[in-house]
Amino acid sequence: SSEKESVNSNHLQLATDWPFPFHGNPFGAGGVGGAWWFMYEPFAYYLPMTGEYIPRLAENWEIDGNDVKVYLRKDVKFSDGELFTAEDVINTVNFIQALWGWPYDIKEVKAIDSNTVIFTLTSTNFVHTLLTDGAIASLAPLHVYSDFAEQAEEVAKIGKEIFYRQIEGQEVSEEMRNQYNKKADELAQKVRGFSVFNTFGRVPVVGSFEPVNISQVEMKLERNKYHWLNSKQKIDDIIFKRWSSNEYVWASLISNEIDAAHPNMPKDVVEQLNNLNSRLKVISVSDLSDISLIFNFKKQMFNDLALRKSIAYILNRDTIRDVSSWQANSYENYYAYGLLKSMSNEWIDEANLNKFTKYSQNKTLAEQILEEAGYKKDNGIWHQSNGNPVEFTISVYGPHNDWVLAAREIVQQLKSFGFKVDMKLIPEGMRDNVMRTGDYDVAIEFGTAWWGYPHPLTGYRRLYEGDIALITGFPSTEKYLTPWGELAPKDLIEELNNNLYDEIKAKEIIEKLAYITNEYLPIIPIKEKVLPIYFNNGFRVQGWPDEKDPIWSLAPGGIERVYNLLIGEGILYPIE
Amino acid sequence: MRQKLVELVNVNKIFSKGFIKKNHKIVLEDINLELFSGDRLVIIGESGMGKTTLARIMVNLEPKSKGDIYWMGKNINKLSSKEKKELSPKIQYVHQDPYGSLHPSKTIFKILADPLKKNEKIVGKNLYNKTLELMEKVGLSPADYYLNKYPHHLSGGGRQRLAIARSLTTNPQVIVADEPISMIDMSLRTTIIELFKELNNEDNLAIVLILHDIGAAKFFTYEKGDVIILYGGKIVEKGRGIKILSNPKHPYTKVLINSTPIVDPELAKNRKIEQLRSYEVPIRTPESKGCPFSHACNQFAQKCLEENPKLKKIEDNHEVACHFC
Amino acid sequence: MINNLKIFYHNYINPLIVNKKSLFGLCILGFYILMAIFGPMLITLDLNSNFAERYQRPSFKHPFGTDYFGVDIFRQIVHGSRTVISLALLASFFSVLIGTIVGVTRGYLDGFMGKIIDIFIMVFLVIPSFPALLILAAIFMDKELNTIQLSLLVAIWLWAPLAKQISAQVLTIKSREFIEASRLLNMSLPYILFSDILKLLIPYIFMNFVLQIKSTMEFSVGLMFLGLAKFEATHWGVMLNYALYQAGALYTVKGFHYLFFVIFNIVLLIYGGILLSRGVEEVFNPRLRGDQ
Amino acid sequence: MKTIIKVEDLQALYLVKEGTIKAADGISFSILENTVTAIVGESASGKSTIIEGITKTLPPNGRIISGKVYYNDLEILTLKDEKLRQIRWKEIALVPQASQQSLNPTMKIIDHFKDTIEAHDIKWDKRKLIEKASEKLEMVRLNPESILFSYPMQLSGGMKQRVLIALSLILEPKVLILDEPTSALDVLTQAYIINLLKELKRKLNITLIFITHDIAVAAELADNVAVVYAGNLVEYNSTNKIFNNPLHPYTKGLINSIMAINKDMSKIKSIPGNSPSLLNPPSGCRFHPRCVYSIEHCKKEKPLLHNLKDGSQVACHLYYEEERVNETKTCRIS
Amino acid sequence: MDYFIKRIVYLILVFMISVSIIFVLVNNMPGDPAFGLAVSIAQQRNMEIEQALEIARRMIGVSEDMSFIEGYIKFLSNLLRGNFGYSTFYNTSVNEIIAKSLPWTIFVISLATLLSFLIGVYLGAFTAHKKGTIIENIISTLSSIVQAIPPFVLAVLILFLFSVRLKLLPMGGAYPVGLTPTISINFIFIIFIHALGPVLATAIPQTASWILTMRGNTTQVMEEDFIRFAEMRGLKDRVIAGKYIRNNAILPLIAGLAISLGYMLGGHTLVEAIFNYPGIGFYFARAIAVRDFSLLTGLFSLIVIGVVITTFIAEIIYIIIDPRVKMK
Ligand SMILES: Nc1ncnc2c1ncn2[C@@H]1O[C@H](COP(=O)(O)OP(=O)(O)OP(=O)(O)O)[C@@H](O)[C@H]1O
Ligand SMILES: Nc1ncnc2c1ncn2[C@@H]1O[C@H](COP(=O)(O)OP(=O)(O)OP(=O)(O)O)[C@@H](O)[C@H]1O
Ligand SMILES: [Mg+2]
Ligand SMILES: [Mg+2]
Ligand code: NI
Repeated sequence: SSEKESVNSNHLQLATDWPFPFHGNPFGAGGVGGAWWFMYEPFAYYLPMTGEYIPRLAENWEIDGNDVKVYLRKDVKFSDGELFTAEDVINTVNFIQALWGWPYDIKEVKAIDSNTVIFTLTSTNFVHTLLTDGAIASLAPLHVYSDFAEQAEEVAKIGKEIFYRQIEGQEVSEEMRNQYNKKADELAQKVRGFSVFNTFGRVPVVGSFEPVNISQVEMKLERNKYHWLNSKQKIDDIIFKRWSSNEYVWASLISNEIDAAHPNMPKDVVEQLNNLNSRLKVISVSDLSDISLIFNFKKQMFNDLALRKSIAYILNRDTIRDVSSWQANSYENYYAYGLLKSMSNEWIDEANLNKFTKYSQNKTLAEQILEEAGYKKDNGIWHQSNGNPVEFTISVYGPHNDWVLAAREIVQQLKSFGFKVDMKLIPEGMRDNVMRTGDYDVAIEFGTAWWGYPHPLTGYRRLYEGDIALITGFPSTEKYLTPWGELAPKDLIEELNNNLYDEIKAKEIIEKLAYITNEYLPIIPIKEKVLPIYFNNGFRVQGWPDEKDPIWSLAPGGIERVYNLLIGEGILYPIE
Repeated sequence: MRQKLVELVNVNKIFSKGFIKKNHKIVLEDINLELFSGDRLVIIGESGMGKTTLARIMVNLEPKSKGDIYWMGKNINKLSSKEKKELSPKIQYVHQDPYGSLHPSKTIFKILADPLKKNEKIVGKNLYNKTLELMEKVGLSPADYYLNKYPHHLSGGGRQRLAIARSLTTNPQVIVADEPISMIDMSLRTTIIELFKELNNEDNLAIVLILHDIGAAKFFTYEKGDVIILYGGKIVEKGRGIKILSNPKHPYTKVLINSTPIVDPELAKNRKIEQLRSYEVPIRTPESKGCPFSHACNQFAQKCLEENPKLKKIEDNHEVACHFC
Repeated sequence: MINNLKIFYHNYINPLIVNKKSLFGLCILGFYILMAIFGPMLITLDLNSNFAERYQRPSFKHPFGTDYFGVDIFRQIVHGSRTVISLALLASFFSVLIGTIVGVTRGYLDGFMGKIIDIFIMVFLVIPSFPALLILAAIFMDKELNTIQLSLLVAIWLWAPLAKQISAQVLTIKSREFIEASRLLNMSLPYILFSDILKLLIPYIFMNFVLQIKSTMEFSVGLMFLGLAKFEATHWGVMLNYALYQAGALYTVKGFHYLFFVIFNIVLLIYGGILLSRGVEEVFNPRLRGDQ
Repeated sequence: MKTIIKVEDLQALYLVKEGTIKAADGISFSILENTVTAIVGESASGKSTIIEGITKTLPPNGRIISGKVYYNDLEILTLKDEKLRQIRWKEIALVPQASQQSLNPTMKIIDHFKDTIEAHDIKWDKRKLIEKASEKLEMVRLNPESILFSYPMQLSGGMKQRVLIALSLILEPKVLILDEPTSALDVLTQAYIINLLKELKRKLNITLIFITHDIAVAAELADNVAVVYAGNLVEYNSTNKIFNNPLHPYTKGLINSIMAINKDMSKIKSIPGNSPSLLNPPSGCRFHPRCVYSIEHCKKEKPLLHNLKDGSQVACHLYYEEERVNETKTCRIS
Repeated sequence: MDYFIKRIVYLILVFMISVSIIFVLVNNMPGDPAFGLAVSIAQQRNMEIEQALEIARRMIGVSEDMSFIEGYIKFLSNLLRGNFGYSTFYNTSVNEIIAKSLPWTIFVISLATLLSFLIGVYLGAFTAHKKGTIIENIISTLSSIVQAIPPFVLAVLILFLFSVRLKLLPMGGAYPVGLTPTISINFIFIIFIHALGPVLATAIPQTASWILTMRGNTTQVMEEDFIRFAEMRGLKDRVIAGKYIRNNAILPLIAGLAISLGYMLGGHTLVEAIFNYPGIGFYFARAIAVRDFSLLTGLFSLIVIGVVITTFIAEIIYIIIDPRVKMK
């Protein structure tokens, strides 16, 4: 019976995970997970593939130094019919600054008129986030949160002041701190206890769908009749099932319980799914990230480039890809230069690339490298020059099944080469802890990830300054020999940051960074991760775009944005 | 020489539940008795009269509430632990239930040999011989056939013999047996009593038997020995066995003997068994007054309800606690 | 000595062989124990994946077929049996050991100390064992526990029911008359505890040991499953995890045998344990076999 | 008087791991209406087996191999289950030996009465039931008010025994069989029950069969005594004859070993030896290993129960010989 | 009465100690409660995890300055006032979470227990009466095998078979989101249908163990003297099998029934995760994963209370229904 019911009403069924209970207050209990993008809107969406910004709440914007002037769309209304104005934006910024202590990158926000806001930022680095973050524009409508608005403004102000003083190395008085803590706590207490559902009987949101019913396992959103795209939109409701496990999602896809999802799925399962449900289609788009082997440079052994190089030659990255996620972009017979394969052409010329070392499986070469570096094979096990065996563990975050499969394969390949390698699972919830305390030898991680600002800078930052650098401790301030002389990656990043908009200069720097990365291997990229997107075409809805459609490149870091776009533009529509 | 082995002076046993006097239950009241080497003593009473309690107090398995107990002239409350170790094996106890008092998964040899090893410090071949000897003594034959058997291979009588043999492993001077024949077959009861008689005659062991079978008591004390009749935790009659059992004085003893079946069908058919006014076992508390038997006695008087009669001598070797004797 | 062995055989071993259930259970367990001891020596294992040959049907070359990685399932089962069985046996052993010691002590101690031990036992009864085990495992996760430590960790959450039962048993045995007789015969406390009391408990303890194997199996599989025990690719729990979750064997027709043979072996091993314990129960529980 | 129960060549055995226990081996006797018959014998001699065989209530591993049992003219052993069920308790009531555990611990006494009458399709309303049950309980001198609504747990052993007797009287059966009704009881209670049974017999016109291993109890109560030894009926006679002139050597020994108070203590003497195992009973006469009169013939041939001229029945070769060679009789038995 | 007071004091003591042990254990768990939230923030906002972590910490207001002892005292005093704590991850009181989810869990496990108990008792008695027949053999072998299957495997099998392949059962959840809970036959039916998967997964192994215990008890009771006596009185087989055998054989199981309810509270985690069922087991798994310590201790305490209370109830029930115990 459920089949019929679902088919008759115009709805889309999806899966996501959310912390329940949610009181309609994004600053209070729970949350809505992936439904977020249907409820709240950023100023714009950004399509990495075309580099194009798709205006959402903002019709337009002007950047003037650190000032960003945003012209709001005029016909935007909350789902209760209230008009969306500059005041709502200001209130939202105050709220998130007061309650989350972020983003202090916004120094000031002012309304010029009801449809124009002007942001003063601390640096232009933040522009992209300002425009695309789902929280900054529409989270806290003034008419909903008016009771707390003043207090929030005050707290945000003090918070910012303290922050800037600290940055500038000024002293912050104890009194100020206490005052801040007291006021911030007071506000937090009040806001946390505030249930929008209870007070308003609904949750007025600016997005195209309003949540009407959220239980622990299912979440129902109804179309926002006041949304500016309402007339084009043909889908009435969205139902989210809880993504409790990948298997559950597989099962739901087969049984048409959900219309689209992006779980990792072994090849044979996919084949079988197609047998069981012929409507099921799969496309894969780049996840704008790669899976890599990262090293703990605090451990002496991995500071030896010869070892890292040999590992790069030992591994057959094709096999690893096949086993772990067959749709992924293979890196076998390819470089390890910190750029995503799918984006490579944009940043490095083919000719220059050919000068780089290509890593394809070559065990003889690996042996040769090791022997030259003083390693010896004894009883089938390689030993370092100090006599110790080459022995380490590969840690992998347990819940990600593709990572685990990759790790198993890597361990096996290294083992059969003659390294003593073991695998260690990091259980759910422990990844941060383990990685940050450096309690690992080698690990599987996202190497370069470009979801934020799709530019190689993001990736290199991660490697040499950001998350990965923090975990691995790769000496990025040291100088490395390159055809261009001795260079330190850290310096190059600085330079790149400064020449971001100078395309030619930037490419030059990127080439240098790529060279260092490829030659000195702070990480070994295994494969470019893809999002395998499965959808039931023609069961409840139809109109899914082609795999090549650039709209899919919006998927990494929030696939619901794609669905939102598709629904809003009427591309996705119910079957007759 | 007659050695005084066990003496009980004014022993009382009260089971107390909480502090309320009413809930205290007097199970034994002013028990006095002496036991010399070579004595035979039978304690008779019905269920719930305190026989087991008395026997257990005698062998110090249970503490008394009041009074004194002497073993070989020594107050058992003042024994040093060494003395206790020496004396207590001399006074052995045989349980009523030969099924429960033997370890079910030990061989007969082990049951006898372990305490022998411990108490007599015998080992090796001697141990084996001594075990056989004990078994022969209690009439468990062929002894070597049974050595590796388990208690459940024996009949009830056999088990009781084994329990007796086990109590002999410490070379005791006194054996207190709590209803040793009640769980065994009629036709075997005689043999067990005969065994006790033998032990008493041959080894000069003092034997205390607790019985409710009056015929068996009479048979046991036929040659010599005393009988104690317990009612409601009190000794109501005491003296030379054959005398009391043939010519009882206390109304309770009379009823008891009168109720015992006799093997003469002619007599039995016509005799009228005297019925008591009540068959309840009296519960005595510190507040109870009068003779414990008064509620059932057919010849009670006002005095019986008020005053608890003391044990008084009516002739040599015969004491009775009744206002009317 | 020989005599003792004979008696032991007669009392404990022979009845087990005579009873059909326990014999069958014994055979199963014996088979797996032999497999754990000698299997890895006799049968080699190449874990290198061969993706092209994945999910091969059972054949002469691969008795259980191949798995998602194209590795022989049978050989993995053989190699994994060592960890699985040693952990299960050790953990059962420890839990029975702790349970017996605490239970006997409790049974023999009256009064205040007894009450305290009671509470102690009860506490371990009311704390739900599996989640507690998860937490303990998480606490010790990075400590690289060896099999003995791991089995202790499992045993901690399993001994309490046994201790409770044993203490109740000791309490009744203690009041049995032959214990009193032993005391009257001047026998020492150790004699009473170990010869008199424990002797009667042995079948019971043995029965529990076998019964525990089931729980410890489940626990150890669960631990690996959740990545909380040292990762071993051939551990049956890990294989099950791979089959069920990583490789989705349930969802493909091709991979069904992968899942099936892993589950089959787990179930058969536990089933063997259950059968043996049933048999032991029938053989040694006088109530079930009548008083012969 | 008329024969109410007639047993012919009853053979029953138990299946055990080690083999078969021949617990009733060719038992034949008949019981007259309104008499009291005692079955005596030592423990494990097969007394219970005989009466359970007669009533077809052997435990699951018990088997009746052969024999016929007539109740009046009805052959019991070949009756259909349902028919048999209807006879049970209504015509023949058997109060079992282990009476301490014979009541359902989770049911009140009154419910036992209720179940019993309902089983025999008697429709009494509650008042009538209580009235009837009280009547029977008073007969055994129990206080109905407190007993009827208590659980078996709350009763002492003697009380339970009496409850069972009361229960057995509720349908006023023709034949009442009691398995060791007094052996677990005190002297006074035992005397009381004996008295009670005597009265019952007088008042109720009932045929009573009871088992005891205390031959003295038989003397008190029975008209006839059947002596059982190792699965065989060795002597069946009137009580007077049994006690005054026991025929079978075992009966003699039994009477001599009784420690009754009215006996000459110096004459009390136990029977030597042990009772045989019924798994492999001795050949020929089962008593021969313990018998002082045993002759070679006893080892070989099993003596059958034989009617003597005076109506006594005995199974002993000595009396066979008597029939055959009349003169030897007096000198052999003294 | 005395007995009850003693028992209650005893159980309270047990509860306090257990809860304390749990508190210590949980608070020694490695991990950062803010991490789980940080991951989702990082994903939503395209930001580095480091930054997300800071936001997450602020959002859930983790204050690290409370000492262990202070925390413990606060926890205990809260607990005694019926306050199970404040979930850092869900940003709400644990009581609210419990109120929302416990009913579902109780619903499923009671249903499963009831179902398995009834079937188990029936089949157990049945097999005992049919001793030695093929049916008995099949049932008991099957029960043994079912017991040997790890419960999570069973759960996945049921989900795949009944929901995915046969489409007989809905795909998890408690009821479809479109429905507003009403008290109508239809809705109750839907609730039952949705609960069926988890109920089956829980009930099947349970049934097997009830069958086996019931069979053992029945066999034992059948050998009791009072059964033979009932036969001797000519009672009908039906009456004997019911009032005499069954009633006495069930008695020891009743205590186990309440206790097993208590224990299942703790063991339901995996099943709920697999069936996507909104019970507390779901939160339990989540709480461990995201290191929500206070939620974890809160749920643990709840389970311990559940076990303690059911133990107590079991004792009382036992006293009420078994006259033998009442007398003592
Ligand atoms: N531990 C105890 N607590 C309370 N009362 C007890 C205890 N032990 C025995 N009694 C009571 O003491 C009285 C005497 O008991 P005892 O066992 O000595 O009697 P007995 O004459 O040996 O009886 P039986 O013939 O039944 O063995 C009984 O009323 C009994 O209920
Ligand atoms: N259910 C049974 N299974 C096996 N053997 C049995 C069973 N019941 C009785 N026996 C054996 O059958 C023989 C006769 O037993 P029965 O109970 O008839 O003797 P009894 O004369 O009534 O003994 P008691 O005086 O002890 O009641 C004994 O050897 C006994 O061990
Ligand atoms: Mg006694
Ligand atoms: Mg009998
Ligand atoms: Ni439906």
